[in-house]
Amino acid sequence: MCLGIPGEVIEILSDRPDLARVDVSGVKRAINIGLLDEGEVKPGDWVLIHVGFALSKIDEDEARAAMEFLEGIGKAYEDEIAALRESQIL
Amino acid sequence: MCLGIPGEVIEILSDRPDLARVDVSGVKRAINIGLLDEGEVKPGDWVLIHVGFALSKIDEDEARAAMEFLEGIGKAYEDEIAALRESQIL
Amino acid sequence: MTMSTREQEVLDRIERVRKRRPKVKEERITLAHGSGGKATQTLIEAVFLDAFSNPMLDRLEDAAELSVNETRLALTTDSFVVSPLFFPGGNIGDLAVNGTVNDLAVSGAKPLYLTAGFILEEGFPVADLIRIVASMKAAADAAGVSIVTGDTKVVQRGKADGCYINTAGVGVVRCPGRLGAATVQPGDAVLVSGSIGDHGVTVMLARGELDIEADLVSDTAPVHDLVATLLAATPGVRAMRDATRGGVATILNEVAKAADVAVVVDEDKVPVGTEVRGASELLGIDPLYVACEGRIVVFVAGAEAETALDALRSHPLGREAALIGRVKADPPGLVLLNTTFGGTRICDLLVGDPLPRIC
Amino acid sequence: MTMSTREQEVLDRIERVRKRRPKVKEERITLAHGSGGKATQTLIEAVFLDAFSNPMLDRLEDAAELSVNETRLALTTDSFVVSPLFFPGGNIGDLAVNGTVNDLAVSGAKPLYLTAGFILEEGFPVADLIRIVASMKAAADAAGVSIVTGDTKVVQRGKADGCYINTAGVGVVRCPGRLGAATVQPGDAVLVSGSIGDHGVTVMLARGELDIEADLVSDTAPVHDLVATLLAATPGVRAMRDATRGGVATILNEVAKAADVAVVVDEDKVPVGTEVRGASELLGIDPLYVACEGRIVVFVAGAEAETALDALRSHPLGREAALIGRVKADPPGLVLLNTTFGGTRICDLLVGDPLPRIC
Amino acid sequence: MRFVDEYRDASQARALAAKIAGLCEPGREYKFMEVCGGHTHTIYKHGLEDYLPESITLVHGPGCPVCVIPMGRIDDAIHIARQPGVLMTSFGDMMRVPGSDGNFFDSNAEGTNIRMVYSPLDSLKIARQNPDQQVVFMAIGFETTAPSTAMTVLRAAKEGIENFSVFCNHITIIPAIKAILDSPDLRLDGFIGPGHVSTVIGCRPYEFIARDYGKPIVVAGFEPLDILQSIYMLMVQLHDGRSEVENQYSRVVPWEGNLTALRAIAETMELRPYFEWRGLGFISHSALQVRSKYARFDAELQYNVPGVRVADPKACQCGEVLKGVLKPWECKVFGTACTPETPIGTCMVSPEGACAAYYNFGRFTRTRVREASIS
Amino acid sequence: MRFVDEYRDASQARALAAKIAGLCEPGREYKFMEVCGGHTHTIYKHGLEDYLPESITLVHGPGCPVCVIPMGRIDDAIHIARQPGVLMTSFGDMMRVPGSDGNFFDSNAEGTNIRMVYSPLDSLKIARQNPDQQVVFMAIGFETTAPSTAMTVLRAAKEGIENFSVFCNHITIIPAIKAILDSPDLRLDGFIGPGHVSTVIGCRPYEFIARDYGKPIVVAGFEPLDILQSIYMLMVQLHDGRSEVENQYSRVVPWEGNLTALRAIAETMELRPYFEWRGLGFISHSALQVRSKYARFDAELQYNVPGVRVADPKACQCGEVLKGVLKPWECKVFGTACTPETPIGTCMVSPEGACAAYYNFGRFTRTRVREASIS
Ligand code: SF4
Ligand code: SF4
Ligand SMILES: [Mg+2]
Ligand SMILES: [Mg+2]
Ligand SMILES: [Mg+2]
Ligand SMILES: [Mg+2]
Ligand SMILES: [Mg+2]
Ligand SMILES: [Mg+2]
Ligand SMILES: [Mg+2]
Ligand SMILES: [Mg+2]
Ligand SMILES: [Mg+2]
Ligand SMILES: [Mg+2]
Repeated sequence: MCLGIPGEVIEILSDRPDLARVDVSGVKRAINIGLLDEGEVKPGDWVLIHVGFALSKIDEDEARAAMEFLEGIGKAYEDEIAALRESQIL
Repeated sequence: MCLGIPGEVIEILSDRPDLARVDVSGVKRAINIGLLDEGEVKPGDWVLIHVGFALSKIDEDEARAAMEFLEGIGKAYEDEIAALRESQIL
Repeated sequence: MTMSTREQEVLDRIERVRKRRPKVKEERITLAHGSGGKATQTLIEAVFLDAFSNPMLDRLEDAAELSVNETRLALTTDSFVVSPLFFPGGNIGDLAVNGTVNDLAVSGAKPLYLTAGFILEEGFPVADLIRIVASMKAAADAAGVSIVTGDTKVVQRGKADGCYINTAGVGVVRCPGRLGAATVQPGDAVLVSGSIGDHGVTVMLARGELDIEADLVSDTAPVHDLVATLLAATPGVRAMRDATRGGVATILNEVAKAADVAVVVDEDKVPVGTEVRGASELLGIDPLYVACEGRIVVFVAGAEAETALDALRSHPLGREAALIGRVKADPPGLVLLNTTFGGTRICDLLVGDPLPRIC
Repeated sequence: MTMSTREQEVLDRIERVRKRRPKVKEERITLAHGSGGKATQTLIEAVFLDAFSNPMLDRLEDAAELSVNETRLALTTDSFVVSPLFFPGGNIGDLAVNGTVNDLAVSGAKPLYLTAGFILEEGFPVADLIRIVASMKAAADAAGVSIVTGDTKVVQRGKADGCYINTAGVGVVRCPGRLGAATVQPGDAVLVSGSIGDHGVTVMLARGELDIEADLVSDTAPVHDLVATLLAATPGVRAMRDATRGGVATILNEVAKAADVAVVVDEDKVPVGTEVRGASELLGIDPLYVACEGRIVVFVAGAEAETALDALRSHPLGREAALIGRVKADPPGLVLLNTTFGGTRICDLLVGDPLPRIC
Repeated sequence: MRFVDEYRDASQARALAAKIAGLCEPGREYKFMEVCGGHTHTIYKHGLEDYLPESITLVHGPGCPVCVIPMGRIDDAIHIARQPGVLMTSFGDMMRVPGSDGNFFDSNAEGTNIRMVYSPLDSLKIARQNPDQQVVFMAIGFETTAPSTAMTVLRAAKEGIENFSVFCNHITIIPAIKAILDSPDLRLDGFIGPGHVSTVIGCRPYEFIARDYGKPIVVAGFEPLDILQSIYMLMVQLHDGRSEVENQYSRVVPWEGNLTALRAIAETMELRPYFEWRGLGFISHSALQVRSKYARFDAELQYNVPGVRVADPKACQCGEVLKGVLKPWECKVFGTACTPETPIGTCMVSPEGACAAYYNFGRFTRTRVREASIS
Repeated sequence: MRFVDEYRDASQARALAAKIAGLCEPGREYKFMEVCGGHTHTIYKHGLEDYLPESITLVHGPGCPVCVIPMGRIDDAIHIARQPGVLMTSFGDMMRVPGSDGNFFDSNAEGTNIRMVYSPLDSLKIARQNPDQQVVFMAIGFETTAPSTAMTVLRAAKEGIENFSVFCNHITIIPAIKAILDSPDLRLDGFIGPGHVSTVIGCRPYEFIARDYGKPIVVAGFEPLDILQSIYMLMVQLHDGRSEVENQYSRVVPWEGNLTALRAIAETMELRPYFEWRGLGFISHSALQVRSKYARFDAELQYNVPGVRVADPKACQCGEVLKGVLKPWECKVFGTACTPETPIGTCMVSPEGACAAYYNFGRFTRTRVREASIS
């Protein structure tokens, strides 16, 4: 029910500024961006889509920061495992 | 279009005296008898049916008289032919 | 007489036109295209034969005859869209089984295996489906066939009429290559296996729209055993058809055309039940064009007419069998009717069936 | 742990219940009964199998295997009710031919002869019918089959949706008695011949109601040649199915149940096109349950997995073939999915298809 | 079937045929017009011409109410049927009659809802069952059928049915016969009078034919012996030098007609000043319209029908056939461009149309008939 | 897919799992509730529990808006759909939810016209295309979905669309969480906060949970790594002895929420004094209704809905499951009488319902999981 899908804004419809065409994995649809602030999104931005509406703009800085944290612990873990394996082989 | 079929009246519907059940060669249907005079037909009478209405009551005396004429000439003709055949055989 | 010659010229020109490949002139499908009459045949020839043409299909028999390895098989299909689904004497289920069994049987095949494809309308009562399926099973058992594969689709409300059934059937051919409308010859006799039109009129009345009551039941029945009895007794059988959509008259026309012969029928020899006659008169239709679902038309060498008749009459489904006509050479491609009254007239294909959706 | 034991008891009880003969609990047919999922299987088992039961039907393979004289034949049928009738990459006509060709092919038969039954709605454009018929002819030629017999019915406006087509098909079985879901064993490999879900999503989007645009075409294709290539190279093939209504997940469940084995699939090995993935996410559906019309699922002896994969990939229709899973003994009758994320879950039959009338 | 089978007896037919032949004067040609399409149908359906000597020709008259409906009225009907919420009812015979852009079946294929009914009363039943639809009955027919429409309107009024109306195309037989008699290119020796029309109008209205035009007329039944006997009666009149109105069909037709039926017509309908007949053109006082008293049942008033006059197709020679000037097969398009499946003219549509009857039943010559009897 | 695939990485999952395991105190059991059904769905769909130590249990909360709709509201919806001329629209999830006499599919099989839509705006399109129908949108959902309904009502008002209305069943998340927290039979260590609701309401409304009840809450995204990371963040808070509101889903959820969306809700809807939640009973100020200013779009006013309270089936233990007191499989009818094809309770219907998610995806034990990986 609360299904939300990230999509990339391709264009704001010139005749209907409350509508934007978004791309979800190669699939395109017009969605309503009336719940976002005027001018908040532009082509290239990503939004979260829910029942045909953009609910929020995705904050790429926040995403990057969070991903770095995850990648960091992932890397650390893999290194540790690798080290463990090596130590066992020896 | 002017298709008319003879049918035998089986009963006058008690709740709808303008309707009668008729029998056409074993097939039964209610038809409207409102175009005939009240009391003109009773069970056992024959009527001419056109698009669900009885258009007239069939006059059995007239029918009998006409048929006798036809049978008469038919019989006379057959006799004549038979006589002709016999005369040829001899 | 000059007049007569001119008329004959006109009529000959018409026959030439009639033999041309037909064209569908309508832009849209109408009910007439499903009636079994001229419009159906035009659609089949101009659209389906035109595209799919192959020797098996082109014969336009009730079942196609094919070879797989050394075995000669018969294959047929029919969809059933009868309305109402239940009627005195049967329902769409036994109709769907008997119809396909009969198409195999009249092609000279022993019916063996059936497929069943259901298209159900959303909202269709499951209890009705169970009744229909039970009838199919009973009909399959009676005909000695197995329903070996199937399919079910459901469409939204308003996209069907309760239940449509397609059956296809496979049989093994008894007398390969021998039977077929094209083998019919002048001198052959024409038989029907019983009284005609019961099914079509029954279904029509079962709709209830006409408020006509009659003590009628559908003649739906599997004719495989009747056909087997006939074939065993009568080597001279040339062709058989079950007289379904379009009735006996349509079959006779199909054969007259396929064999390029005249078929001449005596009106007063054609068995028609009293009620069927009555309903037909009331509705202004001709029983010769009304569907049966358990009657066959048989073409047999003239010398074996009585043998064939006896064979048919020896079987419960053929008790009322009758010799109704003869095949002549002229006029080729036409069906003529000697009327009870002593006149003669043409008995052509109808443009559209007066009774839609009787099968 | 006690908790775990109690949970296991509950789950075992559920599996026992699941194995009971199902009952149709609804009073009326709903769209779910035509979805290919649980409701369809319940209807098939509780209504059709219950009535028609025979050894050929009971196997519930894509085609029934039968004997006529000494010849082993395959027989199958499907009705097609796809909406819209025309969609990117095909139309109901080639779908109807390919679908039946494929059911024969995956049963290990060489497709030979088809029947065609049309139910047309009054008002259907003749030009559309001609286009559909031309596609059928082209598809039949491509598959090397002949359409040898047919039937046409016309129903009133509002009693169909333009055009429904039933096809039944006959083929000759190449390897009698050998193939079948029941022969699948632990250790077998599971392959698909290409990316999944293209057909279902294409048709869904072609309806236009969702206003979703995508560069997608249906995968409809005849797989007889792909199957022939595979069988020639790989003696260890145990069973094949074309992944139509209900998609790959439904096939896997059918086989798991028929063979009483577990099928374990790696989610990240299942080929799914970018757009199919996108549309599925948007619509909240799972591509594993979306229909294809030219993809097969293959079960093959584990030792021959690579041989089979190579054979599939050598064919134009199998370029994207993938080994997606393995058969295990436990838990019997279930399909498990190892998720990309590294977890494991059940992949059960759906109750109803989220995409109605895609075939 | 009683009152049917007795009149199909071949031996009586042979006797009548012999008597008719005996009355033919050598070298004289006789032409009788059967006014009614029902007779035309019977003649071809039973092969009645086989009994007639070659010197007697039957000319098929304008008495098929389907055949004389002009194209414009079909277009008007389809126009009404296309209005939102309209469900039209019609007798089956009308379904195939071509308008300028297809017939009722074609129109249904495009989306209208025109249903066949057996009786006008069925339209009322449909109206009751479909309160959200406007049911319009496409009324056609001569005085035979008009009373049924009249009774239906009266019943609708009595029951207060609001969603029912009639598109009235009823016509009257006498003006048509008069138009035929006045047409210069025709020579007739007598008329086979329309039996079922006469159950309503009786036999008196034909008296002007005998009196003013000196032609005998015999009102005839619809079984083949009825018609054969009528021809015999006409021949006797000619032989006797008489020209009278006689009633062969006295078992069904009362001399005075059916007064109740005539009253029902008069109550609900009135004569139109003129009406177009296909092939015959405009004939004054030849058709009926709904009286203003029953205006709310008059579809012509409820719906703004275009009422455009549509010229008959160029190739169409129906007018000549309807007047009996041409035999059906003499029309240039008969049986080739114009067939029952693709009719150009209306005479090819109704089973009572001369062209359809001839095409369906009579399309081969008498010489061949003789050869085509089974052993 | 960007913002999706990155969050399904198995090696990062293993790393997080190791960290989570490292934070577990021996002998201590942890119970976290994921409030939102979307999370429940993700957990089972991706097999996320396989990564958790046995001492951590996820409790499935009331955050599936489909699951908490009481039977009576389904009956009311069907009542509306049965009115002549009504075309109802609904999200696909609703179609199978059982009322006391069947679900929407069953109702359609009996003759109603309830169609699935992807967006509330599609209902407006349908209304424009079907001017002769009354289109009623069956609105359900938390604050995530309410703004879309609100925008649709505003658009209908702006365009003056007259044949459109909303049967409003929107609910609010905070009162439900409060009801859970106040329920005596439950012990929770923290909450996985609903990510998409929070895009609208922001993170502040959860502060009372941390402040008044001393429970940590982490607002989480919907990919499996999001949830795993949230569990890690909860474990860190517990380890640190903190109870705070944290936002794991900061790429999507702004701390303040979406003011435009909240304004749209406030313009068109107002709180109901109370509303029944399936299994939870009546909760005050927990649902929205259409404001009287937009009364003409309020189907509840347009149609006289019966509004009868229907008791849940006796066997149904959805309430306990929704409160997290019972695991789905602990319900007596789970998987036998109650299955996705024959659901007794609503939790078995929506793919986000705890019972359906567990039945569809999780219905086998972890011991077996370990054995079921392919070579
Ligand atoms: S053949 Fe056709 S066009 Fe010619 S008169 Fe007859 S109906 Fe009219
Ligand atoms: S198993 Fe069914 S009845 Fe029991 S809690 Fe789950 S949904 Fe409710
Ligand atoms: Mg057939
Ligand atoms: Mg058949
Ligand atoms: Mg047949
Ligand atoms: Mg199938
Ligand atoms: Mg229906
Ligand atoms: Mg199949
Ligand atoms: Mg198939
Ligand atoms: Mg298949
Ligand atoms: Mg057929
Ligand atoms: Mg339609």
